[in-house]
Amino acid sequence: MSMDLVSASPAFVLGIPLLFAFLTPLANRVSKDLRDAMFVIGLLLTALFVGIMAYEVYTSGSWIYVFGSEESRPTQTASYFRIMFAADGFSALASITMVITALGAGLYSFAYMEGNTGMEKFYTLFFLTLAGVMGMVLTADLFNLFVWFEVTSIASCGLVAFQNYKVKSVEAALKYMFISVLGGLFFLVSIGLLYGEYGVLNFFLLADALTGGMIDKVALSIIIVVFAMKASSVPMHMWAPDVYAESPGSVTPFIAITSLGSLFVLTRIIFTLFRYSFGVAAVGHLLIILGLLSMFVGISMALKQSDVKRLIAYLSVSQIGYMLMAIGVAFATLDSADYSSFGAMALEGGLFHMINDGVYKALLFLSAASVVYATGIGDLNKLGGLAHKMPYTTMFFLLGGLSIAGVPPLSGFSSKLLIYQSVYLYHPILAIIALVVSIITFALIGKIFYSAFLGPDQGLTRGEVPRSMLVAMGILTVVVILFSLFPNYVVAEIVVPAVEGLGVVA
Amino acid sequence: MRKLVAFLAIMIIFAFLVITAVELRGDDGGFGEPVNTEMDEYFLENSQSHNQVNNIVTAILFDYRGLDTLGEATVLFAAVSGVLTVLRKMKPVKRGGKR
Amino acid sequence: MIDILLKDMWSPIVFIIVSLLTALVAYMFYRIGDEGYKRTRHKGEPFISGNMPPKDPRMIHVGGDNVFWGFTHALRKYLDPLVKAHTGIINDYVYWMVITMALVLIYVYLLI
Amino acid sequence: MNQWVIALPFITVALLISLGLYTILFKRNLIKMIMGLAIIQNGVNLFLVSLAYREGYAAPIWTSAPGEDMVLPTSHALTLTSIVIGLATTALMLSFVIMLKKHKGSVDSFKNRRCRE
Repeated sequence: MSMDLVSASPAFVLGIPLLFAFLTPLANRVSKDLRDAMFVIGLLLTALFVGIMAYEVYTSGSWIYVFGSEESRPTQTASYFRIMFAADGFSALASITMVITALGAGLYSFAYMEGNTGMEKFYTLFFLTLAGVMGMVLTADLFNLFVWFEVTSIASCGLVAFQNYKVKSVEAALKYMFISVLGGLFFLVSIGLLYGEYGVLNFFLLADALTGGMIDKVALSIIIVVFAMKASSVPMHMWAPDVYAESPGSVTPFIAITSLGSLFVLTRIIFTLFRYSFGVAAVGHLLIILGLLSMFVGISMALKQSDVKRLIAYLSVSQIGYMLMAIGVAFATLDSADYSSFGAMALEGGLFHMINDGVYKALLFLSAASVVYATGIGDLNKLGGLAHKMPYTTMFFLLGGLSIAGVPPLSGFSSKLLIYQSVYLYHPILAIIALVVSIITFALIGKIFYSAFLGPDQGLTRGEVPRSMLVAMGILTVVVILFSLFPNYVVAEIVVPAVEGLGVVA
Repeated sequence: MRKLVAFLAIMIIFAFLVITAVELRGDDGGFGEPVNTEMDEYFLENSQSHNQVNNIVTAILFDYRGLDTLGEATVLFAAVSGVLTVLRKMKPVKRGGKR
Repeated sequence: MIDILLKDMWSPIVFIIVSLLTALVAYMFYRIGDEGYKRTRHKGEPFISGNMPPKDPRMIHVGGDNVFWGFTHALRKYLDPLVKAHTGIINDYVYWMVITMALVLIYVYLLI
Repeated sequence: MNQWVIALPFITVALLISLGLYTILFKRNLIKMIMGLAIIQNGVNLFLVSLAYREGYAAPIWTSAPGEDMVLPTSHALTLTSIVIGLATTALMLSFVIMLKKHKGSVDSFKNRRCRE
């Protein structure tokens, strides 16, 4: 019995949020307290099953869960015709990132969203987004990936437009929805191409079947573009600042995590599907170009922003660039001896940066949301002197900000160090650009910190945000500090299994 | 200028789609002659013995790829929740300042 | 090639201990200083280009776009076209995506 | 040459997708842009369905099939799912447009550009 539970934990990671998405509107009929309790219980249960899955992966290795089959761990080809979830180190890393952020954003939502009507729909959409992202990172089936992609798009757009009295929110949601649906349709075209040519949809069967012909080239380049778009890579990043700035503050990190989830999916697809049939160097270079563009344009646009959430949104676009560059370097060196000397380090750095980025970006967005919550102002020209009345928020912001800027000894530095060094060995120019971008990031964090928190008290707020919001940010802070203090442990226990989960061993 | 570039981009995508359409399933294959049908043949052969269903598409929708159908229902549910959320009565929440 | 791997040398706990030790040394230097130093009347007040500081303390704060004004102003020839390209029109969002897709298709077709 | 004639359904799909892209890029009315998206949706659905076709084969239902010669069933299932997803996304997008029209009184994409820069 318990063995079955462990074996089926990937299904529960998807199923628990789905179940609670259906349950919260029903609980709302009974009482509001029950509904709120259900929300917390659902999040904690999801975290529990993610923990079970991750523990099993780290202690006794990865496995594949097949839906609706008699044998849950497949031995024959016929099992691969069904839909399957891959429970390996990579999905463990991805789902840990998702669930930490979801816990933070979820606890934060209670006080932040107070006073809004239709909260049961908010919780439903929250759970559906979580389920969609989990399905996206766990699945090993192309069409199933498309389905969860659409669930994520729809539910997160509903969340973005939740404050429908703000015209900007609705507008941002429409833009995000429009471009996601278009991307999803192109993704469906490439699924059709691959299915039409090879007659299978499973990642593993497809990886064996690919020949690297014209069909594969077109299908896979469309997939790269679509998922890079969802990961808010330049030049397809324009939806990201709109959505991050105009969504309700408590779910902004959650929307950001869906784009990080797309980056996870992109990594998995590239490493499982492109690897055996294609010239890996060209695809790696493509990712490096996208990464450099994202870093540079993201940071340049951030220089001109005066809205605090919009500025952080552009910073997050530039952070996506770091990860794309690291993955690109790792992939470009995959077939050569360079992989064992620095390519593996780049991949470790990229994956470590992803989990770091998910957490500290959530902290940063939530503290920015606290500023907006306490003062009602997001404009840096009007803010000032908040540190006098909001000491905790100031501290949280500083921690997240220094981490995103890569200041030692925080977690952002540990992962960026891996990226800098491996990228330097690949090409020194890349590392120099990355360093410059990092310095400007630091300057911009200084800008927000100086103009919003320092200075004489302007009397904009009466006091600190409610305690539950502080607790939510505190959880994320604890995670950031843990990652900061023990980076070697995190790399050895979480990141290295993820690299192995991608099927590459140095 | 912008219109010209956009038109060119559409043309390029169209060209690639046409090339793939012609190249799909080998040189002597093409429309109506799938090459790799192992998965579909498996479904055709076994859906009756596995599921006691005569309509094979039903067998695929509700058994072999049942998770997709669950996802499809979830999409509908999400869209309904989203529409109800967006079109609900607007009631601005005033916040910030000296509460 | 860098022979020494920085990542093997990097340990946050050692870093924190060393920073604390440095802070301790700095504090000891601080303690050596003259304790009899008296604050003069204008010590600690903001000095704004020889003008008298404004009466209202809120006016002292320099915030928002003014913080890196010089830097962004110097880069305006690079930044302004970039900002202008972010039009906020959905058609343009799709336009960039379609262009990227066309370029990537050509790139992959030519180079692989 | 024969190949091009045989591949005609696929070329139709490519045409539909390009037409939809053209509509999205060159029309300013949000409703028309969503219609363009629907054209692409239909093109993709046509693509998936036409992948299933085998000449002279029957529908994949045992009661009406003469023998074991049936078209590919998987892509029919995929198409059913994708049609429902298309419906859901279109509905949500149209509701966004309704809300924008309520707020601002415009369905012009050039006038709905409050988030920018």
